[in-house]
Amino acid sequence: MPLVYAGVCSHAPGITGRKHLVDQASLSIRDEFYKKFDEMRQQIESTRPDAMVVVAAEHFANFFMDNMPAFCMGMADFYDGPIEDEKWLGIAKTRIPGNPELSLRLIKSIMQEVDLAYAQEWKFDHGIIVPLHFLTPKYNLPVIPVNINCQGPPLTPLHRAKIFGEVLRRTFDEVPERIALIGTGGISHWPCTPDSGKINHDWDARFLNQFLNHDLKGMTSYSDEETYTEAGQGGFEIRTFITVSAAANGPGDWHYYTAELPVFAVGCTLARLMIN
Amino acid sequence: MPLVYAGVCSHAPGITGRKHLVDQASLSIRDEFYKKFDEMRQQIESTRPDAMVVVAAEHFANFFMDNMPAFCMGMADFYDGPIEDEKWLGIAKTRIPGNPELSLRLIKSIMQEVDLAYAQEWKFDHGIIVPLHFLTPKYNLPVIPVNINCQGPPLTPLHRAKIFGEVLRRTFDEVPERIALIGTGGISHWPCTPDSGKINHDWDARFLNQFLNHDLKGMTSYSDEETYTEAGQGGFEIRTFITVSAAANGPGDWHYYTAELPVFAVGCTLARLMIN
Amino acid sequence: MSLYYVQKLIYQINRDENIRRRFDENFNDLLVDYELSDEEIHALKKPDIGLLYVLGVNGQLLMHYAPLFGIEWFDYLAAMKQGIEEHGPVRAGLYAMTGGGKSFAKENE
Amino acid sequence: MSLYYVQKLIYQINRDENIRRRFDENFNDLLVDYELSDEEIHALKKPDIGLLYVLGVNGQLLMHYAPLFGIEWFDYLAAMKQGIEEHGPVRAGLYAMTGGGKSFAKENE
Ligand SMILES: [Fe+3]
Ligand SMILES: [Fe+3]
Repeated sequence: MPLVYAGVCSHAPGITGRKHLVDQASLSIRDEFYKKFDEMRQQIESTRPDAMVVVAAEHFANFFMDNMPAFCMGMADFYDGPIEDEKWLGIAKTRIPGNPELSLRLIKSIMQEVDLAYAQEWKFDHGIIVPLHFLTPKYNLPVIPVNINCQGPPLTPLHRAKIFGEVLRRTFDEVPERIALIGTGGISHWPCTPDSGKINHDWDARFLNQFLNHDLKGMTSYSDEETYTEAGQGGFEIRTFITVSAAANGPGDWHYYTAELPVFAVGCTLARLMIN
Repeated sequence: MPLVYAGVCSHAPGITGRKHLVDQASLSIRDEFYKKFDEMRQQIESTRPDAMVVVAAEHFANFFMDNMPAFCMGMADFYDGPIEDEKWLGIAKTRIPGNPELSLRLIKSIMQEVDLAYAQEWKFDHGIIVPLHFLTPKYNLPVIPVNINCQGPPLTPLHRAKIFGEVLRRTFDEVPERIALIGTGGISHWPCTPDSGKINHDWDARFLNQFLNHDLKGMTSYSDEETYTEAGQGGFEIRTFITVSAAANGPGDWHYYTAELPVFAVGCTLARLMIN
Repeated sequence: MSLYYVQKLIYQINRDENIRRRFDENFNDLLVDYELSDEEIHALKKPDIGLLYVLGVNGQLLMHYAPLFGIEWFDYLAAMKQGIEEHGPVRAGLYAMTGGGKSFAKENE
Repeated sequence: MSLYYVQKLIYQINRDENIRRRFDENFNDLLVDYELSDEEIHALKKPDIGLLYVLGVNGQLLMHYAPLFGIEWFDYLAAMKQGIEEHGPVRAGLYAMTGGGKSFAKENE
C-alpha cells in the first residue's frame, strides 16, 4: 500500500500572510482551523511517509504561456520557496528537499499514459509552501511538486485531471516508497479579481459533498464558464481535488470547512480520503 | 478531407549551412536532393493547404529541463527564426505567420486526449526552419509548430507519439481548414557527439521500410538504448515520423533517400504518405 | 494576441530580477523588447489597471503590478471594476472565456 | 543533479543575450548564480570539453559552448573522445541512459 495518505487543503496566501488581520471575534475560528491543519500533519506523520507528492495549481511562478504544460512534475534535488515576499506571505524563505530519483521513476511510469512535463528546477509559490508550512513545518520530508494548469486557458480538462489521478495511483503502487498525496487549491474564491474576498458557501458545500462522496462524475461535470460564474477564478483549482480523489479512489473520512474567515479570502478546507 | 498532405523530411543544419562544402563529385547528388525537396513543395502546394503543421524535435532552443513537455504546440500570431546564426545556417532571419485561432481550436481538442503544452512564443531552430526554407520558401503559409521531446530524458515514449498522431488526425478532421502535416528529423545520425558524421545506412533502410509500409508496430518497437547504439542521438527523432505515420494512417507513395552527402551529417530523407 | 506580450512583460517584472531592474531604471527602454500596441503601452505606463484588466491580464499577474506604482489593494480592486464600466467586458484571456470578467457578486449574493 | 545547472548555464549562455554578456564580462560572477561543484566549475572554466561530455552535457548544448573558447569543430569532437578515455563512461544524462556515450563507430562500420 504505497499510497499511505490522501488529502486536500486550501492554500490561499492570506492563511499565513494575513493571520494578524483576523478580527478579534474570529480568533477562535482561526485557531481551530490551524489546530485542524496540525491534526492533518499528525495524521500524515502517523502514516510514516517517505515522500509527499503535492498536486497544486501555481500562479505564474514557474509556468507561463510561453510553455504551459497541462501537467508537470518536479524532478529536482531541492526546491526553494516561497517565491513571494517573506513578510507578505508570513513564511520565511527555505530550501525543501526533493527526491529526484523517485521523481524519475514516477515520471517515466506516468508518461506511458499521461504526457506530463518534468522540471528539474521549481520555486514554490503559496500554492505549495502554505500547505507545507502546516503539514511538514520542519521541511524534512522530501517533496515532489506537481502542477495542473488552472490559470492560463486553455485549462487542463477536468476528465484529464481524473485520468491523471488514476495513473498517479497506479504509479505509486509500483514503487516501494510510502507516499502521502496532498491536493491544494479551491474551492470557490475570487482572488485578485473584482469580487476578491467573496466565498460561495453553497457551491463549496455542493462540491465538497461530491468530493467526500467520491462522486467523480459530479466533480468532472462543471464547465469552466459555470465554475467561473459561481466559484470564481479560484474555482478552477478543483482540478487538484479531482486528481486526489481519483488517486485515492475512496470517500472522505475526515474534514473541516469554514467560510467564517473572510480575510483569508477562501472557504478554508481540509479533508482526508480513504484509500481503496 | 482536412488533412491534405502528410510527409517527412530531414532537418540537419548542414543541408543549408554546409551546401558549399559538398565535394565536386557529389554536387549532382546535392542538386538532385534539393530538386526532390522542391518537388515536395510542389506536391504540398497542389493540395492548397491553409496551414502547415510541422512536428519537429528541437534542440534546446525554446525547451529546457526546467519545464520539458512531452508534446507542445504553438499558439502564436507569428514565429521568428532561425534562432541560430544566419551565416552558419545559411538561412536569413525572418518572421513566419502563425494562425493562433486555428491553434487554439486544435489544442483544445487535442488536450481532451493528449496532455500537450501550448506556447504563445516560439523561436524556430533548424529543426523547423530548414524544412520551411524548402517547403514554403516565401514563408507565406501559416505554420503551426509542434515539438516532441527527443533531447532531454526521460524522452517521450514512442507509443505516445503514435497516439498523438492518431489524435492529431482526429482533430484535423474536425476543422474546416486544409492542413499539410510535416514531420522532421532522423533518421540515424550522431550530431555533435564523438561519432558526428556517421550514418547507419542499414538501420535507415530498415526504419524507412517500416515507415513506408505503415508498420507502426515495428516503428514503435525500438528501445532508446537500441536506437542510441545503432542510430545515434539523432535517431531519437523517429518520434516525429511515428506521429506523422499514425496521423496519415497510410503507406508511402513517394520518397527519396541518399546517404551520399556525408557533409550534411544525415541520410537525407524525404517521403510522402497516403492519407487513409 | 499581443495580450501575450503584455502579460509576459508583467510576468517578467514580477519574477525576473534583471527585468525588474530595467523596469526601475528605464521603463521605455524595456518596453521596446515587447510586441505592444499603443493602447497597451499607454495602459502599462499610466498604469490603467482597469484597462489592463479589460485587455485580459490575469489577476494573478496584475495584482503584483499595481503595487509597483503604489496602488493599494482596495484601489486595485476598484480600478478593475471601473475598467469594466469604462471599457466594456474583458476582451481576451481567462475572464473573456468565462463570462467577460464582470463582477458576479450581486447576482449571487 | 547538478548536471542540471551545468546545462542550464550553457543553455542560457547560448540563448540569452543578457547571460551571454555576463559570460563575456565576468564569468566568475555569473558562475555564482548556479549550483555547481568544484569539478563542474573547473570543467566549465578551462574548458574541459571532454569532462563536460562525461558529466553528461548534451552535445546540442556543448557544441555551441566550445566555439566560445575558439575550439574548432574537429577539436571539439576529439575532446569528447578523449574525455571518455580519461574519465570513463558518461555519468548522467542522455548518453548515460543509452550506453555510456562511447563511440559506436568501430562496432558498426
Ligand atoms: Fe490558488
Ligand atoms: Fe535534429
